Amino acid sequence: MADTAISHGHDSGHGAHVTSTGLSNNKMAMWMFLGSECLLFGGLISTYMLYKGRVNSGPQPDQIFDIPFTSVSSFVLLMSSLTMVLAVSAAQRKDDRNTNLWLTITALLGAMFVGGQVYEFTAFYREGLGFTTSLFGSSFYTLTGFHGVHVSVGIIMLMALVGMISRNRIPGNKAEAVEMVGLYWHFVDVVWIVIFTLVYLIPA
Amino acid sequence: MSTATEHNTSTEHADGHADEHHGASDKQYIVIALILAALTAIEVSTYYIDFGPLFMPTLFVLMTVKFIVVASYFMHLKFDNKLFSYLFYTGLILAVLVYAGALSTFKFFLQKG
Amino acid sequence: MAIIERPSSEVAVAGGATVGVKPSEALGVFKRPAASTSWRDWIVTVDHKKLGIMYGVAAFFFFIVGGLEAVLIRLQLIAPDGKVLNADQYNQMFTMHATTMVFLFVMPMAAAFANYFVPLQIGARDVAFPRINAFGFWCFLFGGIFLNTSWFLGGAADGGWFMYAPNSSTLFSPSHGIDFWSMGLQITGIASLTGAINLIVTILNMRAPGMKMMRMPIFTWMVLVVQFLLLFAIPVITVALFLLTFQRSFDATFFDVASGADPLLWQHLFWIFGHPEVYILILPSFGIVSEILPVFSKKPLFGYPIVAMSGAAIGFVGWGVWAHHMFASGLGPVSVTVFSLATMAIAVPTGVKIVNWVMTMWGGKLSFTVPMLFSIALVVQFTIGGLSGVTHAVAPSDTQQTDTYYIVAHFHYVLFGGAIFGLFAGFYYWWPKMFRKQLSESLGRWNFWLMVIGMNMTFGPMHMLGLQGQPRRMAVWTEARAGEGFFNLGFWNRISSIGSLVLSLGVLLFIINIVYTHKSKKVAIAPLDPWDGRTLEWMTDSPPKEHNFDSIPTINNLDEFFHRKYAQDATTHEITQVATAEEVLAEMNAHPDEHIHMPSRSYWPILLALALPVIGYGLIYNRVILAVGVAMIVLTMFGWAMEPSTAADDDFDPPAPGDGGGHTKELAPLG
Amino acid sequence: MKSSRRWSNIVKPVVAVSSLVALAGCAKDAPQDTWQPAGPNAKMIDDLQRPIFYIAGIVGVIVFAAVAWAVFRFRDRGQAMPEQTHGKPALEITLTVIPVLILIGVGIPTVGTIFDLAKTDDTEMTINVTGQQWWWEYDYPAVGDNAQVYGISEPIVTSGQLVIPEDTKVLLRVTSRDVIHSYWIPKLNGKKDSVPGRVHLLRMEGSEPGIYAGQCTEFCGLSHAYMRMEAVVLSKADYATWVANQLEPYTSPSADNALALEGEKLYLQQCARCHQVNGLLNPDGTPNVAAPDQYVVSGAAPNLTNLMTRNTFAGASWDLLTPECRDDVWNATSEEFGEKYLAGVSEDCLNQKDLREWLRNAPEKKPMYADPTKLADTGGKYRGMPALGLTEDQINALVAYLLELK
Ligand code: HEA
Ligand code: HEA
Ligand code: HEC
Ligand code: CUA
Ligand SMILES: [Cu+2]
Repeated sequence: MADTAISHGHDSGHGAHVTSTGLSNNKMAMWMFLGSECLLFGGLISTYMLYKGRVNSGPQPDQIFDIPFTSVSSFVLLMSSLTMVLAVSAAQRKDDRNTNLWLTITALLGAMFVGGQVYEFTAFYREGLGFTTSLFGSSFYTLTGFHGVHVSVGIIMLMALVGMISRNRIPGNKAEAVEMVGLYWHFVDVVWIVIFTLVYLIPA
Repeated sequence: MSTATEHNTSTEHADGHADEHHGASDKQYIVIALILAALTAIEVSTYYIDFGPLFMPTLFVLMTVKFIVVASYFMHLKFDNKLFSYLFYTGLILAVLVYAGALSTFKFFLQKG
Repeated sequence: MAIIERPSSEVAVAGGATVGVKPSEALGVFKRPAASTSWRDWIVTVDHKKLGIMYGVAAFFFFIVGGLEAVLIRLQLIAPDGKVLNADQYNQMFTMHATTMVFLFVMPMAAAFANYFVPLQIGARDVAFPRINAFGFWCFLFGGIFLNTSWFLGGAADGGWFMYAPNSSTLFSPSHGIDFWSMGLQITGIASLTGAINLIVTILNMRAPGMKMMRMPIFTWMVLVVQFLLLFAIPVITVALFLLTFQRSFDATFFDVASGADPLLWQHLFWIFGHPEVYILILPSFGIVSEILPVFSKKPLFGYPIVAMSGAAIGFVGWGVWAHHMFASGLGPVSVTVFSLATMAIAVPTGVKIVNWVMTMWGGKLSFTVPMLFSIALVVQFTIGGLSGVTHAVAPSDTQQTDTYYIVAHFHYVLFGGAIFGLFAGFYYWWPKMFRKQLSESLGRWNFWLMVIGMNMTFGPMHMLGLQGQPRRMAVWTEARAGEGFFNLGFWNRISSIGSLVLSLGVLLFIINIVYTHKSKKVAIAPLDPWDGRTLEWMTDSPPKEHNFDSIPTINNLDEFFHRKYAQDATTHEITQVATAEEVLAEMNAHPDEHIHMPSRSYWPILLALALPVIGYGLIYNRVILAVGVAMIVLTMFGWAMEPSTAADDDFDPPAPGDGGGHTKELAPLG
Repeated sequence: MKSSRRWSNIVKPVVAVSSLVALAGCAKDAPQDTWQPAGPNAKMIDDLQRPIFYIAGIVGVIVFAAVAWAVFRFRDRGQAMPEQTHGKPALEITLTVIPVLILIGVGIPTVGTIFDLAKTDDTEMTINVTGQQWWWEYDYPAVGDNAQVYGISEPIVTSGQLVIPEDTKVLLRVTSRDVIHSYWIPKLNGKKDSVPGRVHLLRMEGSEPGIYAGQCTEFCGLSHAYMRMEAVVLSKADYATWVANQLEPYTSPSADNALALEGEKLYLQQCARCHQVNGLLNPDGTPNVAAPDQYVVSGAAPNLTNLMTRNTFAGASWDLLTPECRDDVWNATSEEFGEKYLAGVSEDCLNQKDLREWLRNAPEKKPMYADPTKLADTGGKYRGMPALGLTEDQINALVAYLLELK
């Protein structure tokens, strides 16, 4: 995750004019990073799929999931993708004020999602599903926890971006910096689309 | 002279750099978001309504559609250079194939069927 | 973008809008480090060539460590019921031997060459993300050191390099060794992943004008394939290592059979990574010999596009064969069949390479310099290893071979006879480019022959040992199972152990050669183009200036440099030299690019990387240390983000008078 | 030029090595030789691998010859700059197609053999094999043909040596109690991992009475090197004798063997909590059942009921027979083998040295996590047999007692 924060933004600036493909280095790097993340989440999801039914003690998945609640938080995350893309679009119009506005809303929606996840975790924990309770517990918390950490990193990136835009501290292409964070953010959303279906909607 | 080797590859020299503002308009984004919201609503409805044998296929199709819509429009893959799509979908497809292969050795898909 | 490659780049203007950043004001905590010639420059450098050398030195150090571990293994096995090591030490020894060789020697050594030569080969001034490059190096170094400190902190990892669960869980391996192992590899994994992204972007985006993909040197091609393999394989091992760490540090149940876990999950995750990994180890060396064979055959690489594409094909098919390491694991006949056939398929693109190398030599004008010797030896030795690989691919016969010394023979032939010989060929070939002096050819010949003989003595007998039923990873072997006569295990174990000493002597000679070459006054400075090279890295000074090329060449051909030196007579088809390397270089340097900005040095990469082992120790020992590590991460990332990658114009000193660069703006020490 | 001679130097050892590999099939007296099948399953593998090794050898020789020729023929003798050819597609395609054809030829029989080896429907006998750090347990269940055809009317539990009847399709159901091990008797079949939580099927069939060595081949921790095993193939008649002997009810040592009687007492105090001897009674007359304490990982130790009918112990790492007696059994002709094996371990033949060392301090002989000073590391859990601090007198008595367990 450390590399995520690094590869966006700041080794940036002037590439677009001179690269062999005409494409920005940063963007290319981000796309590759996301391609690589597919195998990371793929591994975690597969682990979960293999283990979700293996419950020796503690609750089963379908006994514990609160689909209406998770649907709402999934919806929140989905809508944050909309606000994110509106931020990118504002940034491309060089409209700093709206960029910052949309970025802030995105971060807030993300925070709501993470808050929901924290609530969900504590609720599950109270219902008897600890990290070490069963294979289902370990793999569920690991998968959704990894995703939650990704969202949190995204929120930090969004807020840093807001700060830097308002102080005009972004070296190089501002719209590209926003777009870069946006790519990361959408990816995190897209992963949740998969998790929501495979983990929550399809019972064990 | 080595003419034999002067092939061009698809990644080569895409025309210059595109217009700064690419992608859809804000209005279109909102429409897309509404579509996504509707699809999510159908997904969630499977929890309340019995879809019978269509249950799994519905969910998988919806998941895939949502995924691709977000990637193509919000992430601009549809408007951007194809190379980005190749990079990303290579990872994605590789992940699907490899992990599906691994799971199938656990007779994972048979247990279900 | 990190570096400003073309003369006209403007720092202050980007995306059409003026960016109101004065970089020198935007610094975080530190004043931007200045260039200097002292050791400090190595700490803060972002120069791909310096980093390449640092990768090389550190990796070679680990080679000695891993080699000494191997020698201890062989000493233990020289006689039945060996007493050199006890079982516990022995198990740590082979685990760390393999881990060190694979993750701390071959991979970073390939990274060393890739770092140094890919930008040169494609006519770039640096890699795409120089600070991330530096960060990657420090991750590798600190990860490697972290891993090895386990020796002094209660014992190293003892589960074998593929660390099968559940033997890797705390109950069965209570020392902290495996904690160090999993976190150490996690840290070096960051190096590989960032390096992969960096190099792919570099290769795709930073080629000199006219350098089409199909004009890239084959080494660059192979590096590209390898980086894609890393890009997609590293996250898989990352998942596995996370699961393992969570299991050991937080009592997760992933490999806890009592909870219903399936130990085969680990095997799949490990080998989904592990098999692409073996091609990650070999392809750089394939790239190196594909450069060397043409040079010393005075012919272009036979079937260049096919060699490039077969490399890509190997990379691709390599994803579908991982379970050939699990033929005895109980997959069931259908899966075994699929993976067995897929594995055989890999022999085809690999065979294509062998054929093309032989055909490159065919009809050429061969001179047997040391790099050439190593390259030819690779062709021969790798073929032996590859063919034994095919005998493993036949799943039923693999059930007799797996986990015996026959496998050990296979992978040392491909690894030592393949990967390592390729790297040694690279050392000898590129040494004059990197260090201005050519390694002694006569010492090099001794080096080479001792290594060839030593390697065949060490690993050749292992074929027999394995087929005679000696299993691997045995702290002792017993006379009772040794048999008699010609195939007596005792005899061949002894030969193998003695062979490992011959091999060590060979490696020692390489070190002696380095010392001799650089200490002896008799060894003169190497000429600019000592081997009559064909590719771009020879079309600049030795060692190259910090900005690599005074003017970026325009590429019209595969083997551009060769084409600038030689011309073919239109009627007689005779090839004659039309220019010397010096002349070519002089012509290029006559019109140097103006206003070259090189990326500026930075403290942040090393500081950020330093935080990672701190977190590792924290997870193992103490939550306070952990908190310190996390704080370090946050602060250094902040500092990094606040520092622009290139210092502003006014941070550069005026050009040093009399510096060969003329009006080229060399990077000068700055405040 | 000297270089061509140098080059033949490299080719020679290479050819030598590869032909030696091929020759390895003719070796004698290597107990785990993978090229000397002694049963149909191993034979199936051998029939498959032999031609493949030859093919590999031939391909290798062709490549080496091509390299050698190129090196010899095209070395720099001052010839003109060669033509800068970039390839010959026709040649390339040919040289790609040939390996493809070879591999198809290799692949087809491979697939056939994989499925032949996986056949289980004609099984005649089933044995459960459980790996544990660092020894194997065999459980011959009293079900189906086992009971009806082979007279196993009650389950037989042994360790170390697998005993099977000649020409019988035996199915091993292989699993593990702790980590992954691998079951391998090279002359009878390839290996199969024993994985905790899974049961893997492995066919065994021996065509000739004799004793066949094997070793655990999946790294399983500290004493992996000392986890060996043997398969003993007996003629059907001898097998019946073996089964009958295993099922014989337990008798305490006779009264005139005071030392052994003392040993039985000691055994009940010291050993019976881990080791089972079927039929052994507690002082109060109840049957003794081994029930190791919670600190013993995976909680089982070898069943010692008929210890002296097997001739190795502790993961088949040491002989129960003196070297002479051992050779007598191991080198017996297949006709005589059964009788000699069934004789078991007599007092004269007992390998006192190793057995006593074992009783004195087992973890010193075989590395095990059973050293109390290191127990803290494993949270008090230990594996293997601990050093029990027995006196020499106690050991004398125990040895006398163990000798009675036939
Ligand atoms: C550099 C690393 C490297 C390379 C390149 C390879 C290459 C190959 N490997 Fe190897 N392998 C390892 C490193 C490598 N391997 C390691 C480290 C292990 C052990 C891991 C462990 O257990 O610790 C291992 C283990 C291993 C196994 C598992 C064995 C076991 O544990 O039971 C198998 C099984 O199929 C295998 C097969 C192959 C094959 C088919 C190739 C092929 O790619 C080889 C292809 C090459 C040729 C075939 C020669 C040239 C071709 C021709 C001249 C054409 C004509 C040929 C024919 C028609 C046959 N390897
Ligand atoms: C690139 C990888 C690589 C390399 C280069 C090597 C190199 C060597 N390997 Fe290793 N090896 C592996 C990868 C590698 N190995 C792997 C993956 C395993 C599997 C581990 C497992 O099962 O988990 C393995 C396992 C392995 C085993 C099996 C252990 C077992 O199963 O019990 C053995 C046994 O002989 C061995 C031997 C050697 C030897 C003698 C060398 C020699 O080539 C080393 C030569 C180098 C030197 C000797 C260094 C030079 C030193 C000096 C110059 C200093 C001066 C010297 C002296 C003072 C002596 N290796
Ligand atoms: C705490 C458990 C424990 C106790 C008590 C114990 N043993 Fe053991 N013993 C074992 C285990 C475990 C093994 C298997 C060790 C191995 O081979 O790795 C073993 C192996 C043996 C073997 C070899 C058996 C074979 O079939 O390979 C003999 C003989 C033996 N023990 C005798 C004794 C005697 C006699 C005593 C009492 C004086 C005793 N043991 C007490 C656990 C125990
Ligand atoms: Cu059991 Cu190795
Ligand atoms: Cu492999």
